[in-house]
Amino acid sequence: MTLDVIPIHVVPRHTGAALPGEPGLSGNAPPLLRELAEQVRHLLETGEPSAIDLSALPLTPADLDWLREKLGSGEIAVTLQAGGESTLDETACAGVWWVTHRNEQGAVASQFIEVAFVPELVKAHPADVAIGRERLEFMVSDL
Amino acid sequence: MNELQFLTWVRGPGLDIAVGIFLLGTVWRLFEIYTLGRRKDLAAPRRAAGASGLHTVFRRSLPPHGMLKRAPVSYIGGYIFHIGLAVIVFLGAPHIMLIANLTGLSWPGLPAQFIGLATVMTMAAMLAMLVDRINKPAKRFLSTFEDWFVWAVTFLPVLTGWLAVQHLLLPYTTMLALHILSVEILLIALPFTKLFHVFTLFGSRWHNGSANARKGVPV
Amino acid sequence: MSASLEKVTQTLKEVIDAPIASYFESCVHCGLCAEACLFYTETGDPKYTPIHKLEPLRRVYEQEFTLLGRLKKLVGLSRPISDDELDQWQELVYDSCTLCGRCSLVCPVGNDIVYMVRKFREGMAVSGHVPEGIRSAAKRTVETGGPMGLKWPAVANVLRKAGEATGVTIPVDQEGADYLVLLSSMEIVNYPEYIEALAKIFNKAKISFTVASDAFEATNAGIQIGSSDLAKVIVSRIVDAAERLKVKYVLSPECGHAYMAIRWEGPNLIGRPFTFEVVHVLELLDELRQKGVLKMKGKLKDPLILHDPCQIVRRGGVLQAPDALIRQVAENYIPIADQQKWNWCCGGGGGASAIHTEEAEALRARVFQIKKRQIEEAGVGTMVTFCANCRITMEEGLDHYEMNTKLLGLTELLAEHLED
Amino acid sequence: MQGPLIESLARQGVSRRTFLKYCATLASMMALPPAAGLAMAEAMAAARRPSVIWLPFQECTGCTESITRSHSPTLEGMIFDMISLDYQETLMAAAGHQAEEALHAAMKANHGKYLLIVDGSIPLGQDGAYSCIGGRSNLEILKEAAQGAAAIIAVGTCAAYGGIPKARPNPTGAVSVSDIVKDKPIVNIPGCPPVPVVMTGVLAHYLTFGSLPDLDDKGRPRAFFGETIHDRCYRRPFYDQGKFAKTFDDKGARRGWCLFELGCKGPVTHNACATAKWNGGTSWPVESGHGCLGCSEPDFWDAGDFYKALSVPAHPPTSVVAASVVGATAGAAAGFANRAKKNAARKARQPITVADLEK
Repeated sequence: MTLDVIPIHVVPRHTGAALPGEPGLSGNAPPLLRELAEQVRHLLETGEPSAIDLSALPLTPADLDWLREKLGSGEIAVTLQAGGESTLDETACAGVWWVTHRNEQGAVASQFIEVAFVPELVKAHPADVAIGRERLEFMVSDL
Repeated sequence: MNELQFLTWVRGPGLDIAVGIFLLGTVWRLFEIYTLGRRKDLAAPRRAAGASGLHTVFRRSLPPHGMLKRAPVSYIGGYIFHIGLAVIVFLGAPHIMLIANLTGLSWPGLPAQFIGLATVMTMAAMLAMLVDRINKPAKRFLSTFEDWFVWAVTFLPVLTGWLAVQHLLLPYTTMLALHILSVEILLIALPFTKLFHVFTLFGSRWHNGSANARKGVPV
Repeated sequence: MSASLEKVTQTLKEVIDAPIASYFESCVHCGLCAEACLFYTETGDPKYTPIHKLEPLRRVYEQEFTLLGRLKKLVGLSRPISDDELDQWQELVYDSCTLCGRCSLVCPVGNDIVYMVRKFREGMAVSGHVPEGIRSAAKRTVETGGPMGLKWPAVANVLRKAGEATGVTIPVDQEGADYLVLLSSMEIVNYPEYIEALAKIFNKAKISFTVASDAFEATNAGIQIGSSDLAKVIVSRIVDAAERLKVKYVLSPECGHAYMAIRWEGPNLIGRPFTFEVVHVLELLDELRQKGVLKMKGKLKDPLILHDPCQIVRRGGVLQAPDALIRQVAENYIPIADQQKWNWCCGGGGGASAIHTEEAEALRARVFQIKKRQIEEAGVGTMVTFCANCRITMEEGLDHYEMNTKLLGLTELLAEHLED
Repeated sequence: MQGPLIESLARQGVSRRTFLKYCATLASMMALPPAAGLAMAEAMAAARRPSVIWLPFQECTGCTESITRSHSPTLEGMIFDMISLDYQETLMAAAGHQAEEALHAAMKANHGKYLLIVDGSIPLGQDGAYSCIGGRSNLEILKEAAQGAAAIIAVGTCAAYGGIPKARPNPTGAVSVSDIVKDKPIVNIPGCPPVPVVMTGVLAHYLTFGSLPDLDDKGRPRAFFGETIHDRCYRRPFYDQGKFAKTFDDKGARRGWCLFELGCKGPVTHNACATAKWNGGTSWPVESGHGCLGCSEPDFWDAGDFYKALSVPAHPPTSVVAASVVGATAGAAAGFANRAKKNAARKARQPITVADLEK
């Protein structure tokens, strides 16, 4: 028996009208823009990256939409397939990245706004690069 | 005893004891008071008392002629805190649940924010009444230990309920248990203190109203 | 417990009833009754808070009739009453309470406080915790027939003179008359004009009336002192005379507490309903006015205000008549803010005016300030009232403050303007 | 399987980025700053595996199921690779004397350094005879194992607070680990069963920082148990608006309104269900339409009806009728006595005369 046999009617949550009483803007989003401006300044001065953990803050879905829209979208959109899909999208403000981690089931596991020249996760780790080199050398020796 | 056990106790045996003492005390005291009887008035009435007792029950809920100006804090504070208590007790969702559970009667409640506002106003009014009791010579003069005690016993359920909902001072479970406990103390104190006026005020207004109506004076 | 305290408790046990129990249980110590009491508003002394005047009565109730009170007494949380305490309370129950009943009108839980003061006085009276002035007035009333020691020959003389002045003979002990007219000693001595006015009006209205030689006195010091037994002795004279003369009505004079005593307390004192009706003189006059019998000519131009005596209006229920009658004869009648059942007492009711200690007189003068304010705020030079006791008390007050306000009796004023 | 964790993960096809991502999420759940995710990943990737001994007592194996048998291979399961699980009855291949030997060998070799994980309560009744392993009572085994432990993790409500075995009338005399062991740091991870990520979070914290996480007054990691279910519940707005499901199949239930009136214990239950969710983030009890039972709280089994709202009595007041009858009887008796007293006073009274007015 497969799951399809069970008559479950799935209603996608965000296609219909908003649920009555779904919280709107909480007013917690605008201060984050100020915080981001400060973090970007810090990045330029010291080169140190930083991040804001969105799942740890009291933000409603409407707050997140508002933030996302304000920040806009930039030129780079990275998709990472590692234990579920992750997206690391540059926003219209260069150096500010919108990072969403999903698990294997596609649910959002965590969400960050990272302030970095390149997000840490995108960079290849030297140990992995070393393994890559080994593979390349192996390929070369095989030529 | 941890806080969940505490909560379970106040929702169970504690409530049993409190409701028991409350009912026992109330029924007993009502008997004790009203079986004293009264002598029939033999004077020919100017007009039949009719429903005058009932009229007085309602009329006394409004400030009599000129009195609002003389004691604004007593009247305005009194209104706010009595109405506030009624709103909180009868229109707060968890309280309606309790009433429905005990009596089977149920009605729609008000949003939590509104109840929160009513709670804050009630507490402010009660504090103003307390200050008034300390400041006003006649009130201070009349005050005995019972008056301060009864004030506290009435204030605590409101305060603890509010603190519990707002997640202040103590964990919710403990605060909720304290809230229920404070209500139980209130229930136990009610038949044996001036809080008993919640019942006898109807008898008092009725007696006064009907006796004076026979003389033709609406009081 | 001393023998006299035993008597107090005994008496109070008898008078405490369900309303009193309900009242004490309802009291929340809000202090609003103080705001309605002229002894508090004019002195600011919290001991004059009406409900506080009943503290010994409350304790007797609590200790005798509630289980909790008995327990409290047992463990010493509730003191038994003492002679010293009653001595102390005598001032609160007599000097500073005129039984005006304003407190009973404002109590938010509905307590009839004045009802309780009246009952408490029963206990004070049996143990002799009463002011000398009221005590001697009561004694004189019981022993000689009136509070001022007035005897019939003197009264007959006044009646004869009134008859000569008006040309109307005043019938005495006439069986079958419609009205038995009662008088108060104060009127006989100080305001004989009242008697003349009455004779003129009865004559004009063609109503038969009589005065009883053994029951001319309307006042009842037994009520003021708070003794139902004495009050019964006094009121029985009137009842006996009225029944012997087979009158339909007994006419109470202007005097406030006299009306209260015969109209509302009387049947309860003798333990049965009356066979006749008790009518206040103003009720009769208003009825005559409505029938068109009472025709007036000319009006008093002076701006004036009305003082509503407590026992006739607030405690007696004669609410509408005074206002309607004064408008017949006064062109510039100014209704005051606290009128009718909201009036402020003269300060001498409930027997207080009979107390002649220095403190009591000083206190009466002090609380008269409220009447003084009313007169000054209205800006008038004349005040009309319809109670001999109020009138005497206020005259004392006016003298004390050296005011030249004129005080008039309503019935006389009406008689003066009666169309011939 | 010795060597740094990252290598063994790599062997199982878990990439470094997958691990980094997981650590970022874990740090977020533990309310650590975002930068801690990276630090945690680096520390754990290089960590040497500590020895862990897992003792099952009076339990149902639900906790083990929860942590090790999620429906697809997840990192929660894999993270167990970063520890050296030297004894776990359910999982180990060895049995009987072999297993006991392994246990003693591990205890001896890592004395004072191993982590002791306990699930299940410890029965004290009948000298502990209700639950024995190899002829020894749970109490004896726990005491022995606790001696050499660096710290103890009590997994599940049974180990943490006694749980269902301790529910009234508690026939076996069950107690929690902390009732017995007083001299070792104990982390309670209650829940019936506990949320898997809490377990890995605590292990990760231990490996990364070399210490136990911050605990609340009930020995629970604050990061996961700091707030109530109600505080973090997505249905909370409905509670605030006063919109409640009245039955499990009414309009309110279908619209996803608050389950408070159906007995949800969310307001008094501290756990991470609302944020961590279950089954790989699929759902959690309230989301699937059932109120919280409060399983991560001490004595939740005896805390009143699961389906009764918190604000109503745990059971109907039993004293109503009796109290009213006793009150009426006592009142009537007092009434009679008072009337008798009044009558006696009336009969005994002498009418007063003027002479009596004198004192």
